[in-house]
Amino acid sequence: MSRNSLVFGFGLAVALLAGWVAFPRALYSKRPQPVEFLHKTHAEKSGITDCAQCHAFRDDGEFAGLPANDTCAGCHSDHIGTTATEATLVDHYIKSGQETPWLVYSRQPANVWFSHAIHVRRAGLACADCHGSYGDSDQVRVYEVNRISGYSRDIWGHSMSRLDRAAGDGMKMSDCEDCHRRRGIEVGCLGCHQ
Amino acid sequence: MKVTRRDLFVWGAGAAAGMVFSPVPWKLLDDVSIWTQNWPWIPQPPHGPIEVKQSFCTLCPQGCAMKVKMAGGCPVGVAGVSGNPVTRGALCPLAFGVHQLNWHPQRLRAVRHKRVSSSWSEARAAFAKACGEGPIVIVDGRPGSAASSVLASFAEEQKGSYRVALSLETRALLPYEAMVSPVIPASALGYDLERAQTIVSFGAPLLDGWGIPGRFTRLWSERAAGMSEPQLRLIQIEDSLSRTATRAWRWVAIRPGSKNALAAGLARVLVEEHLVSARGPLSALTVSDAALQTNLSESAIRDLARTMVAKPPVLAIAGDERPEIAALNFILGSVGSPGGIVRRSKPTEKYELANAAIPNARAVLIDASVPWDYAPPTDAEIFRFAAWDGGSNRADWLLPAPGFLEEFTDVNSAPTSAVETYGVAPQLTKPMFEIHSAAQFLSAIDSSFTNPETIIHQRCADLFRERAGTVYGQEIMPVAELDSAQKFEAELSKAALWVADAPKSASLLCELKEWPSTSPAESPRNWSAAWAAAVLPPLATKLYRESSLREAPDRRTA
Amino acid sequence: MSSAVLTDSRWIARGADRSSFSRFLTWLAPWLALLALGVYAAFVCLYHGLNQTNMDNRFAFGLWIFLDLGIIALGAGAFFTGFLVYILKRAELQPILNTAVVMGFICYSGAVAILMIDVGQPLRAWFTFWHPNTHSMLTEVTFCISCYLLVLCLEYIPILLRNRQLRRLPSFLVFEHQLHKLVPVLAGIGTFLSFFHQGSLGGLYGVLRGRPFAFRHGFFIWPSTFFLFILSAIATGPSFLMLVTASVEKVTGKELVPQDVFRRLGFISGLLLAIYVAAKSIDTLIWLNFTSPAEGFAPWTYYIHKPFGTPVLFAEIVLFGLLPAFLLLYRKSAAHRGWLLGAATLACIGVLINRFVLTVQTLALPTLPFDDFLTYTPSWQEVASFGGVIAYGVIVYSLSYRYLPLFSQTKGESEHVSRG
Amino acid sequence: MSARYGMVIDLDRCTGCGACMLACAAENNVPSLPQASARTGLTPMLVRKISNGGEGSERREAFIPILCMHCEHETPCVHVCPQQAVEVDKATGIVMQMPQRCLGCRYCMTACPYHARYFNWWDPAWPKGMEKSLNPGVAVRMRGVVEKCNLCHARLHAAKEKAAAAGKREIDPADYIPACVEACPTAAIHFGNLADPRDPVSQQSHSPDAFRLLEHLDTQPKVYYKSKEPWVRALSEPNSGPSMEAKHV
Amino acid sequence: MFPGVDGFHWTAGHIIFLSLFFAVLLTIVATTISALLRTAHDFHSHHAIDLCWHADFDDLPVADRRCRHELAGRLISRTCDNAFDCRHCEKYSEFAVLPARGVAHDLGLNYSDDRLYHRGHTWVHPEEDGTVTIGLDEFADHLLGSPDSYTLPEIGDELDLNQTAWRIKRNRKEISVRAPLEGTVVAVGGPKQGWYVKLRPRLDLRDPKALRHLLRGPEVNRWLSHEIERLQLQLRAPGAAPTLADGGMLQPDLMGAMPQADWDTVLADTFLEA
Repeated sequence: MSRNSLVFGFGLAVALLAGWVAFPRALYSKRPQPVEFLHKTHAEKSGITDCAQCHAFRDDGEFAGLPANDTCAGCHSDHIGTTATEATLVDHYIKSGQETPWLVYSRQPANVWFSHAIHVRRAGLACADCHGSYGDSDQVRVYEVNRISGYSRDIWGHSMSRLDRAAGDGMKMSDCEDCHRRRGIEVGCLGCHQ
Repeated sequence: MKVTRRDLFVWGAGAAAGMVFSPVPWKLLDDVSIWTQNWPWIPQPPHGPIEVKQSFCTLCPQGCAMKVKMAGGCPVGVAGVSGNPVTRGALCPLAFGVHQLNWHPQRLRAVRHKRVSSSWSEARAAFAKACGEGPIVIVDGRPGSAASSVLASFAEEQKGSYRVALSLETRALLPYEAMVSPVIPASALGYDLERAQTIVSFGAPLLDGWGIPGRFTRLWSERAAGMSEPQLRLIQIEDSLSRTATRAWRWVAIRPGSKNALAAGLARVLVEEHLVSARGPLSALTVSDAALQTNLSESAIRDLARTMVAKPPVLAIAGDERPEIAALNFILGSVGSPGGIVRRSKPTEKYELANAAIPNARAVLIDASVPWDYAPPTDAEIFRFAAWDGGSNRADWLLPAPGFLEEFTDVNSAPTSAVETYGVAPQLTKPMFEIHSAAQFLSAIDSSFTNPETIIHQRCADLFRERAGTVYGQEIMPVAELDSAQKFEAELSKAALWVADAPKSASLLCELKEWPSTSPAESPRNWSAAWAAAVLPPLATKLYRESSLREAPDRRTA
Repeated sequence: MSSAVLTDSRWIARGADRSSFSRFLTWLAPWLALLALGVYAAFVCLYHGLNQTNMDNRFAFGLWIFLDLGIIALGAGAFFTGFLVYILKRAELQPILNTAVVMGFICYSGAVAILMIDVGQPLRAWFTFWHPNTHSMLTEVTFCISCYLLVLCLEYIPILLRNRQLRRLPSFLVFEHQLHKLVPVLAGIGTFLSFFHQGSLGGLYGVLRGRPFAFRHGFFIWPSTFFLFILSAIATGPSFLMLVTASVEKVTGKELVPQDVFRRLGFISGLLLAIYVAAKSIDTLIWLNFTSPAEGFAPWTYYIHKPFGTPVLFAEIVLFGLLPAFLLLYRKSAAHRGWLLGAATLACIGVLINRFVLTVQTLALPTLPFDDFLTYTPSWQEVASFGGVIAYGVIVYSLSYRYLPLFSQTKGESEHVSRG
Repeated sequence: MSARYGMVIDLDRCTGCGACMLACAAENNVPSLPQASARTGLTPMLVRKISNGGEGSERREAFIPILCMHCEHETPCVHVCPQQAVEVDKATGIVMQMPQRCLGCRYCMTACPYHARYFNWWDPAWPKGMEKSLNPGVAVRMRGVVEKCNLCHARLHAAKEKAAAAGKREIDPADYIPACVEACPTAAIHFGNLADPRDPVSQQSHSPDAFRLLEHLDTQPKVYYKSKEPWVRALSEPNSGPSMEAKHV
Repeated sequence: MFPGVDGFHWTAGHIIFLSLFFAVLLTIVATTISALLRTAHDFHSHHAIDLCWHADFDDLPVADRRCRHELAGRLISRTCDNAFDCRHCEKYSEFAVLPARGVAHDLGLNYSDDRLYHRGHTWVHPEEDGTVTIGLDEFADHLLGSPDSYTLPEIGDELDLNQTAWRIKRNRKEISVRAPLEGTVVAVGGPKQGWYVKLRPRLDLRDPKALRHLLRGPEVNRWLSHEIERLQLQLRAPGAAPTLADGGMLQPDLMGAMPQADWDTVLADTFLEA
């Protein structure tokens, strides 16, 4: 009987280990950003403190998301420094007129409709409420993509169980719903899906 | 220690129990279902900022104004321009799918010589050689445009001929050319629909995109639809219950092929019963003859004649070239009077028609504005410009022309319009392949020709100089109030429409010597056949197939 | 020696007289071929999507739904026999209990397999559990059928573990023993679940306000078809069980259950069928005279479309309802095996007609005034995948019959004494 | 205040041109699959021809656009969906179909008496490159799910965003007009808020010429039709279609 | 499904529906887990072995379940209803006082009176040191001839009554020989010494009941003649009259001599396999 318990326990342990440790590594593949962009350096050197200075709204209220290369070209029209990533940015993207193919951590699928205008302008949410604080990050975060669904890992969040996730970690539908429920906002499916 | 089968069993049970408490099954379940929501083979719409721009549809001679939604540099949606005084926000159904046409599988991507890939330089060389060897014929579908003047002057230069393939609506106006003096070409005539109170249509598909889609439908829906005593009486004379007949105030069902007889009968009643003041030659046909031929009773014809004139002005419209109907209009006094056939623009030259025989030509160049199903009556070498390959028609050289919104061009008055208009269709999308319009092709052969852009610029300057008419853009501005020619041209480049002032006098001198004896056989044609594009938008093909609303046009079902 | 290798006698229960292995394989071969075809058809449907079927936007439900409803109705014998034996303590039905469980297992697992092909997004089917719409009859059906399939698996396990080789593993045998003792609990749960999902399958159509041909008023949230489906299922379930057993007897040439079990089943089936026919007739009359006119329809216009005219109504209620009920109850015909089985066949056809009428005819009839009456012909993929399910059923049953103690008390195997 | 968006379609003005169908398909990224037929196609907006059943010159025909009726009461499709892929939006009254939630059981299609629901029998596909011409506001549906008219909710989203950007709570009604309404060349389709008594559409819905299809089923569709012709108005009555009797008796 | 998940509503219908669903699911899961726990408990309390044997015994043909007292001729006919467990049989003492009327006749097999026999064709020989030797009887030897392999228990293994004591392979058929007595293996004999297993019995052999379940004396003869009779029936050619190959005597290595016979059934019946 004790041998059975041991063997059973061994099986249990192997499965738990595989599930909690090996599985997440196998499920997500890591991809490098095309250019190593550091929020902190840019904030310090340029004195930008407001996210909206680069991540701006268009005139019609649509959120423009990541700044286009035109914005980068303001300073990086030619090499500043000698780093490899600088060379990539300037030679490969800015000079060739090709937009930098940034990997967007918070990219939602096509069926989601999310209006930054409603959340930021009307409801007054801060960027960090959903995105976490990026402004002072001094290293490039690894972009992890789910091999099955193709989603960025930020959507599920970094906690595998999602039970102990920090605020701003996770952008699944249930996260939107939680926030809406807390604020007593009811939008229905139509509110967020297209 | 020996591993027994039992151990494996127990181990498996433990592993299974462990799996339940690991994220594996649950996360996989979730991810796999998310995968089904984002299958990688499902196309994704484009990203990018959305802009709404304006232009004109150049796929048929009507030149309707359209708003084009652009995303990431591609047109992603089309809508009518409500401020446009001609279309009044309406478009034909096909227009709602035109933004997909440029990717149509039958899009011409490269020059083809006898169905084999070739190059522009070879095509130019071949055409230059043909020009040197004999007379050439150039066929145009939208006469009067800037590009047309390049085509016409090239033909003149080469001692060849310039011919036009007229739209059905304009061809219906051809019989009036012989009636009015001084001679006014059919392309300078129009219908004053807005002021007509009774419209008698002899099989013209008035509610089916006839004339300018939107012009008549809007008029009808405001003044005739669903009213028991409409302000505009639409009487449809047709052998079958067509879409227009369905919706008309009165549908007069006659025997196929008896429209001329009915027109003659009606004219006789009108004159004999003194229902009209005009007197004119009548057909030899008696009312009872007409009744016999049309399968209507004699009294029905008389009733119809009385109903027609009960609410003047009356305008008879033919669906095709039909001198009898022109004669009837003459009897009714509708030629050159308000609510009738009116002169739209200054008299210009008469065009040589494309369907006349083309003898002794060395080569025929067909512009992309000519409907695909036009086949020149010749065995000369054919250079055909087209954006799409329509399949069956003979062409020695197939030359890829600009597709939807890929060309900067100008748009003249639509065929049935009662007023003169002018618009400039800006190029909104970059061409995806090496494409040239016929005018560009000819300019490349002989660079002495002014290019269409300069001609458009010139025309804008000319129009501004006259200080007449009104510009319909974001706002309505009389030309007289504009500061400069540059401002005028800038407005037009944003697809504003210039509309001439209404002619002061509509009257025309006209005369009918004798009742026309015969007229060409009826040519039942689908309205979409007037379209210049060789293929239909895929969504229109879908409409044809998936709804019972329309029968698929025979050659365009692919 | 080679003949000794090609034998499966080690797996066959001691003393059971079974045909030779090669003969058994010959019997299985065509069914395996049909199963393979069915699996291929199912694969084609899953891989390419439901465009492989001839269903369309009007005929959104086709052959599969009709047959699903049919086999689930016929599979009702499983829960009903369990109910009779364990809850009502009708011990005389014990001999067919195992075969009833296997039949139920086959019908339900087959139906669920077909449903998984029939839905457009099987990988998302679990959403029903996570985001259930409790107003939907289909939610109830999904929940009950999945639970009941679980119950049937659990009921099947003791039978499976009695296989001669499997029972040699002591843990299996003991588990079988312990599970067997708890089977009455499962039978109770099964009865509860079946009651609801058989009803909900009827409710599925009865609630369709937009389909006046199927719409019925009822009790509380349940339309009358809810109760009619339960009644018709428990009325024909025993008949189907009888037919299956008789066919197995015919194929194997053995008498597997005592004749009085047949008579008992026939009587139960007949009695319930009579009640059902009465209820169905009342329901039809109410629908014709009240429900449908109140919705603004002249009900007889539904019967003007050939071939779904009034003969179908007559066939459903009289020919395949009243007649078999009479034959099953009338002492002289019930005493005769041929009449008994004939009547059972009629009853089973009757329930299939009922399911057909409620699915296919309902969809074929126009609802909008300018609609057309539509027909539909299943594609080979639909027919083949269903054929695959039939083959699956035959194979599972054949394997169960050969290797498991399905009929424990039989004359031919009289040495064998069940432990009861 | 929550809106009740609805339509009044003037059948006397409908010429059956099909512009609404095309505009709808283009707006909603409906694929034009060559395999699809009249029975397996995807036409969230479908214009159908109706007749009075007469022959010869007695014959009258009209056209009737059929779209999701956005039933207000006991919405048939909402109640049957097993996993809440269909809901009536509280704020707008729009009956919403969620393709991402749908499992493709098609129960809602059998429940809908108007046949206004469509199944994606095929994977959506466009000729190479044509996906660039898709409307970015509308997600392409995958095969195996049901879809229908959602009253161009992408346009509602755009209107909402525009309002939010301007700091407003309520959208400007002029910003939210479904594609079919916008496309109709005869302005036969009127769109508005039925809950607002000042809205012309709400007023038209009470006109004596207005009727709804299968009104007796008491699903209270929010799509009204309007005609002066009695034979067209008779469509509101069940089993009334003369065409049906003409065809099948 | 759960509060907080999209679609959950605190309505009566929802609560009733989900409660019922979870009640059903819990019952099903509880039933399964309960069966599993009871199984584990049975193993823990050594009850499992009894259960297995009882299950096997219940599936034995009636002819194989004759009461030993019938074999001894004390009764006309009686089927054992106590799984051959004479040690706990209430009727044993009632019948054992009756005189045995069995006829001993020679079956050509070597069965000695100092050995006790189990119905699974093993013999038990109590040794003077308190251990017992167990081995395969003559009947079984004759059937099996020279087996391909033996799998004997290891020294120190615990054997349980009626459970597998050792396994034999012959012609790809595996035979489990049931242990006639419970105890600890103290020695095994290989091919040289003759196949045997020596046990230290779990019970005190001085207790007269300890070996009461084994057949002895005239019972053995009647039992064996029944066994031979059954074998005759099983080995006959289909349709032929009952006979033995050598006219009544068991031929050695029957399995080798008649490979085409239905040995699965024969072996199962011989070694009391269910």
